[in-house]
Amino acid sequence: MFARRRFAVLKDLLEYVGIEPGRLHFSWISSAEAAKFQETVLAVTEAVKALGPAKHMIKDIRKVA
Amino acid sequence: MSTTQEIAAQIREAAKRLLSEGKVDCVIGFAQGTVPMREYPYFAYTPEEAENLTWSRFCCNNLSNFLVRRPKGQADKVAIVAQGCVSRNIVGLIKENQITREQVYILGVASPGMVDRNKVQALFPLKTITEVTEDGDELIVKGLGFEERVPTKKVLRQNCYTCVMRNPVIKDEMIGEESAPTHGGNIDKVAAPWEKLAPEERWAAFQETFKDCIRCYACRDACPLCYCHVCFVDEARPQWCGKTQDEADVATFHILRAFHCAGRCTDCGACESACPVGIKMRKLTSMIEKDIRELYGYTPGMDLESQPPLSVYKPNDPQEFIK
Amino acid sequence: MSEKAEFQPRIAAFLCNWCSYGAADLAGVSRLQYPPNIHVIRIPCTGRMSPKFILQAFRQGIDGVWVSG
Amino acid sequence: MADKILAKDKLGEFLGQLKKDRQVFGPQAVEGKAQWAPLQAEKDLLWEFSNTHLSPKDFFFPQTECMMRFVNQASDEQGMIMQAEPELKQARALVNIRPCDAKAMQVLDLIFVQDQMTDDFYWRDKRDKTLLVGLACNDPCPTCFCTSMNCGPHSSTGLDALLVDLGDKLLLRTLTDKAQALAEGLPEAAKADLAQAAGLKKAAEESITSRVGMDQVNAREVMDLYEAGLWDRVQESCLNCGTCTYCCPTCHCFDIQDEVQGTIGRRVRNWDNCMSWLFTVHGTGHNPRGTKKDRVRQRFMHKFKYIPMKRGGEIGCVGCGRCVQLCPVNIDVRRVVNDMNA
Repeated sequence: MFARRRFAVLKDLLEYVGIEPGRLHFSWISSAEAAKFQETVLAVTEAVKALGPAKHMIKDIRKVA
Repeated sequence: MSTTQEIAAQIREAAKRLLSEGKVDCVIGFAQGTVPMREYPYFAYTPEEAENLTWSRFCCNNLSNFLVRRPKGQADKVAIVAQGCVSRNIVGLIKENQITREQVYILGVASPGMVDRNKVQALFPLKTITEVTEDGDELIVKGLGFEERVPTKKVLRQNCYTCVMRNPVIKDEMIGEESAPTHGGNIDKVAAPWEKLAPEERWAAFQETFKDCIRCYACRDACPLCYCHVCFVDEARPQWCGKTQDEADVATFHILRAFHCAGRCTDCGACESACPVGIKMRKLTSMIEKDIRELYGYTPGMDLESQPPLSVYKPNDPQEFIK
Repeated sequence: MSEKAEFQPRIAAFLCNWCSYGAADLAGVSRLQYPPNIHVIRIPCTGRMSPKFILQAFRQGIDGVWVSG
Repeated sequence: MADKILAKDKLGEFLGQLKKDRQVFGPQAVEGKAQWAPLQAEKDLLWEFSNTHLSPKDFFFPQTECMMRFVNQASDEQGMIMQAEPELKQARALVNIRPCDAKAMQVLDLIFVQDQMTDDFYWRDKRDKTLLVGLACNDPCPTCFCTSMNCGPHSSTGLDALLVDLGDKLLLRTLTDKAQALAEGLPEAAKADLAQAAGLKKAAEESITSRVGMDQVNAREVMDLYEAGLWDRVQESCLNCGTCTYCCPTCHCFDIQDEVQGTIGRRVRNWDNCMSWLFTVHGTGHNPRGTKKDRVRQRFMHKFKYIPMKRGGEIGCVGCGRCVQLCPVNIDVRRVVNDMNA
């Protein structure tokens, strides 16, 4: 419940700086909801797949500094 | 409305009185700096030292910062000169149990709105400014080979235009009279400037804003919210934020610093005033505070009673983003 | 097959020990199939979740982050 | 050593000659500030400016510098063998560097390249391949105090050549063999030109009114200065940020880290500063410079006491005044040194 407020702000902040909305997902799934778990994995994977590989925030040490 | 010079004289009188009566051990205020437009935090321990105190539109540091950073221990009683934002930060520090109300004596001042030295310098590109003085509603800017008058209203710090509380919210004594609470600007209209951009343009705008960052952490160290003994950038095991100039490292620092101020930032502008390369980090913090206002209806530091927004919850908090 | 369709994202899934992690376990014993793109990280509670974890995941090149309580 | 005259309309040729086998950088107006940038056109080069906003030390000592790379896998043939980063490929020239910044590079030479055992390859490589063409200051700022710091507005230490703006033309003074070729074909300076340059030098030196005394700092014992009461006042307003050290041309502390991602890794060095709590903290958690006061004191003691003692009177400060201008709480180095000198 406290975390919910933190996540709300963080998600808005990351979207604000340009991380695509579909890269970050939150869900509530109880330990009895195996079906919801399966659905959510599918949904998350599809959303991220549609966006393609991550472009921002990547620390790449191969780059010449 | 008193001029800042008159306020300065009254601050000196009050400081001398408090120190000679032994009511406080130290008065934290400003003294005149050695370069134009840079008054510096000054600690007066004796009535004689109190003579050095001043007040002007160039007092850009947030003095409440020094309440938690004082090395002498926090037991002794100090008086502090506080305008609206500083008093709001004192409220925040009390709520976060960093200081107690009893150990600070607040000399409240109505904020005249502080001058952004970068804006003044930008009016005279590449020129050397040698002296800036206040004259009513104008600044007299002298430099090598020029002297000009600039209306103060044009060169205030961006956060001062949209100030929501110029008067101290808590005080033990008021210096001068209270002013109108706001400067007239509406923070919600200018906060979060990148929200207007398309999502794919935002990262470039973010990078452009922070491209000059030299990782000196002046923004963090000038901020009264950043009192952690070990900041996350200094944590080594595990290391959350690399020390390089890689854009991911710079971005990590600024995103997390802004996030740590969520629901606490009073928009005092000390971070932007401290930055040696003129980065506008309020583009991040203003978005978070706007978000907090919209989601939880909270403005930090306005009173001693309300609970910090990220330390409480309501069962019906917004959660559309959660599947 | 186009290149886009072949892209297999890597997703960090931060799952609460008591809720979603249990659901994942139940999904397993129930023989429910789901894509193998998620890398599960068990956390003791969603309250343990820190923004640092999310940023760290992105810094290490992850394509998506999923936090589930 | 030669004194030549460079007509201002010949400047293009002069820069063209520099550009032939070098990448040329110069101070330019970027976002209203004088900043170092690659020089594209002659007109971009600044002549009327006090000094660049930040120091040019990062040309030789970048804020982040990869030193070597490795494969973090013992089974790999190249596993755990450090591969040095390549040297600087192209020679460079910095035009219109101020004499104080050039002096700073000479001071840093003493620290980075001392003897066989202390020979910083990364620094030396970049220094050897860079030509410094200075521009004498005719209008110093109020925050300059170079004349008190073994330097001056027309100082030539550390430079390969010095330009003096004589109004309608430039005086080119070559100082090292590297710069000899630049002077070829240029007319000799007349006596009147040299006299004018000397006059400008005198006027510039006299216009620097900030004076800092070092005689008592040199005379006092280390422990006497170390335990002096002044540090209690100096540290009060300090924020312990790194602004002063990062804008400083002579601050040179760094931190070396290994960054590893999966099977690859690199060793990088980054600027670090004595104001940071992390700078001296030990693995045990003990911190020999545990308080703000310790850290503030270190910066001034290092520059004005330890370096002069160890390096035969050289000072770890050149009086450029950047920290005076940029310190968020106006800790004025001139005032601190004068207090130390009391």
